[in-house]
Amino acid sequence: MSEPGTLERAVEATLFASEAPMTIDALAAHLGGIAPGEVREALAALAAHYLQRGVHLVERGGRWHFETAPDLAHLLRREKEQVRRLSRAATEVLAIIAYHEPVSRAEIESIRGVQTSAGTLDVLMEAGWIRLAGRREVPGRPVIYATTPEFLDHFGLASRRDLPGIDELRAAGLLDPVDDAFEASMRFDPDEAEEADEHGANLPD
Amino acid sequence: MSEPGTLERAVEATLFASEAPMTIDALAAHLGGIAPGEVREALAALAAHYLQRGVHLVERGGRWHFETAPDLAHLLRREKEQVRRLSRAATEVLAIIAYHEPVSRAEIESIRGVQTSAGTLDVLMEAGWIRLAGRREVPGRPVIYATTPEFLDHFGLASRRDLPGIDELRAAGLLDPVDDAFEASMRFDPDEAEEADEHGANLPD
Amino acid sequence: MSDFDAPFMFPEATKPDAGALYLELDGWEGPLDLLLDLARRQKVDLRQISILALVDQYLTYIERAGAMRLELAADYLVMAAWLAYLKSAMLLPKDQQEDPSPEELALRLQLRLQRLGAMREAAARLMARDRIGRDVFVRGTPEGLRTDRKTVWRSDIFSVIQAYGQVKARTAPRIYHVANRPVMTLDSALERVSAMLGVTLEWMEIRDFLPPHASPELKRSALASSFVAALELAKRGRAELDQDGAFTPLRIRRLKESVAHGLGA
Repeated sequence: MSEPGTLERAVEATLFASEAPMTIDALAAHLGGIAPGEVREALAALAAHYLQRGVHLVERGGRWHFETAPDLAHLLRREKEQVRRLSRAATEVLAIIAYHEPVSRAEIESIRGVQTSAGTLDVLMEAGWIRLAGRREVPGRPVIYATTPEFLDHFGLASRRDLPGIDELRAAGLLDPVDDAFEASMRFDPDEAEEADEHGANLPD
Repeated sequence: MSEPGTLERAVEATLFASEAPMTIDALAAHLGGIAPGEVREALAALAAHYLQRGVHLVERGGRWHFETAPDLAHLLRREKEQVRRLSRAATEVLAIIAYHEPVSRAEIESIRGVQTSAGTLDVLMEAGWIRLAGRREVPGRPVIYATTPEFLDHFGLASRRDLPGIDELRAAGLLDPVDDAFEASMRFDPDEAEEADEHGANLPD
Repeated sequence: MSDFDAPFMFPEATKPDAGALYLELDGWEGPLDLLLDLARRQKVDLRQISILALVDQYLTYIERAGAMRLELAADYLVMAAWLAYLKSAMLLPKDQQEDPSPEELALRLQLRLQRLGAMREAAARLMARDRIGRDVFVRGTPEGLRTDRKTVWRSDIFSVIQAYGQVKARTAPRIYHVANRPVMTLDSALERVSAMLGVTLEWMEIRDFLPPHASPELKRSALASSFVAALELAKRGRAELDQDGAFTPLRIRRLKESVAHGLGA
């Protein structure tokens, strides 16, 4: 590897530390009155050197600066995915919307018999499983909710008609008194139980 | 010139873009769970590559970052970014904490022979160079102070072992308390030494 | 900090006001600082320093300052007094000396000066290092690393169906069926026992009050109700009860005088 010249190193350090992109003239002046031509040469050498590195030296409107190599831009904004299981409360709300859609929040609450925190609906929206489906034309014009195609997708349903009916639920023992069903579900899915409180919507922070 | 590897480029781009020095673990996590050993190798390759350039890759207290090469300081020194000029008291207190840490205020004062004004420690805390490091488990439980990673960073120290002359000072016993050094040089019965203390204290009154 | 340090503890040098003294002493942060500076003027290693010469220098310095009619800060005077004592002790013959010997005190002073000197030098070397923002610079405009946390929610169709079943089960209106069991109420027992007591004044066993052809279930209920009815009548003073011992037959008969009181008492 050829050693970088003194001017090349100086330009490199100056641009690295600079708070704004610099013109060739500004660089020349900063480095104590170097000829702009020499600065231009140093910049060309530097740009060539950095071409294959993780950082590039680029010119934008006559001003030079370092920036992340375009193919590595994804490193600057990393998305960290966190998989979380839907809370019990959110699952119930989702089920009610799926069975009764379109349905307002007040209707969901009357079916569940408990209040539904706003966060629960937010979680379902964030998951992409429910959507606003307009307003019910009754006094107060409440917002109504319905499921999305993503809902069918995620849960492997061709259509909402695939959801088992009440009679099938009863036959499957799913309408058994809550205590029994609850215990059965505890055995079935232990981590569900942890989230079983009403505020279990578990808003992401 | 050999082409940098993918991981080397990724580490390079990440450290260029980061607003703060990064540990190997933080780098590994950011890059999506790379083995720390591989990150370490990439860092070593990068550091070697940058050794002759205008920008260096350095390790400070286990955290890595790029900074301009020290030999270019004369080109880059800027008035507007002058680092805060510390009072002599503050520089001495900082040195005492760095070489003796963790250390209590009383211990600092016993070395300097003057009381330390509250502002002196505040200035060092505000600069982010010292921190509270708990309490000494002796009567009165005095607060003790230690330096921070930012301190190592600012003064270009890879670790406290790099403090100038610390080995010599330790070998010469100059980091030991006066009492220890006194007993060592007198090879004295400790009881008598204690008596000596008392007399010493009473004499000037 | 040992007691020994006490005489060397002075307030940090304050900013000079108009006081002429500080024109002279402003350069030093307390007497130990001045002593260290004087010691350095001996141009020898601090370990080789002559404490006696140092004491003389300090005292001369303070004297001269006094001669210039400067007001001397108390801490410098305290140190001067202590050093004067140290000097006189060092000049005394050895056998007249008490503990601690002046040599020990001098050694302590020397050790302290060495330590302060070492730290002062270390501070200077530290400050002279290449410092970020002065000699070396970090990147001027780092792009910054951002981590966007995204939650991916997970569930399955069985959980949804099961949840719906539970909501339905939990909120379904419930109808309770209470089985119609053969019982004798307290009221009817009271009526029966009262009526039968009216028939005779003799002792009767409580079993005799039970309906003769009742089912075993009704009999149990009738026994319990009749017993409570008997207690109630006894309480109202209309009947008396008698039993020989535990689990022996309970007998009951009407109290004659009770006729006057009536049932509604």
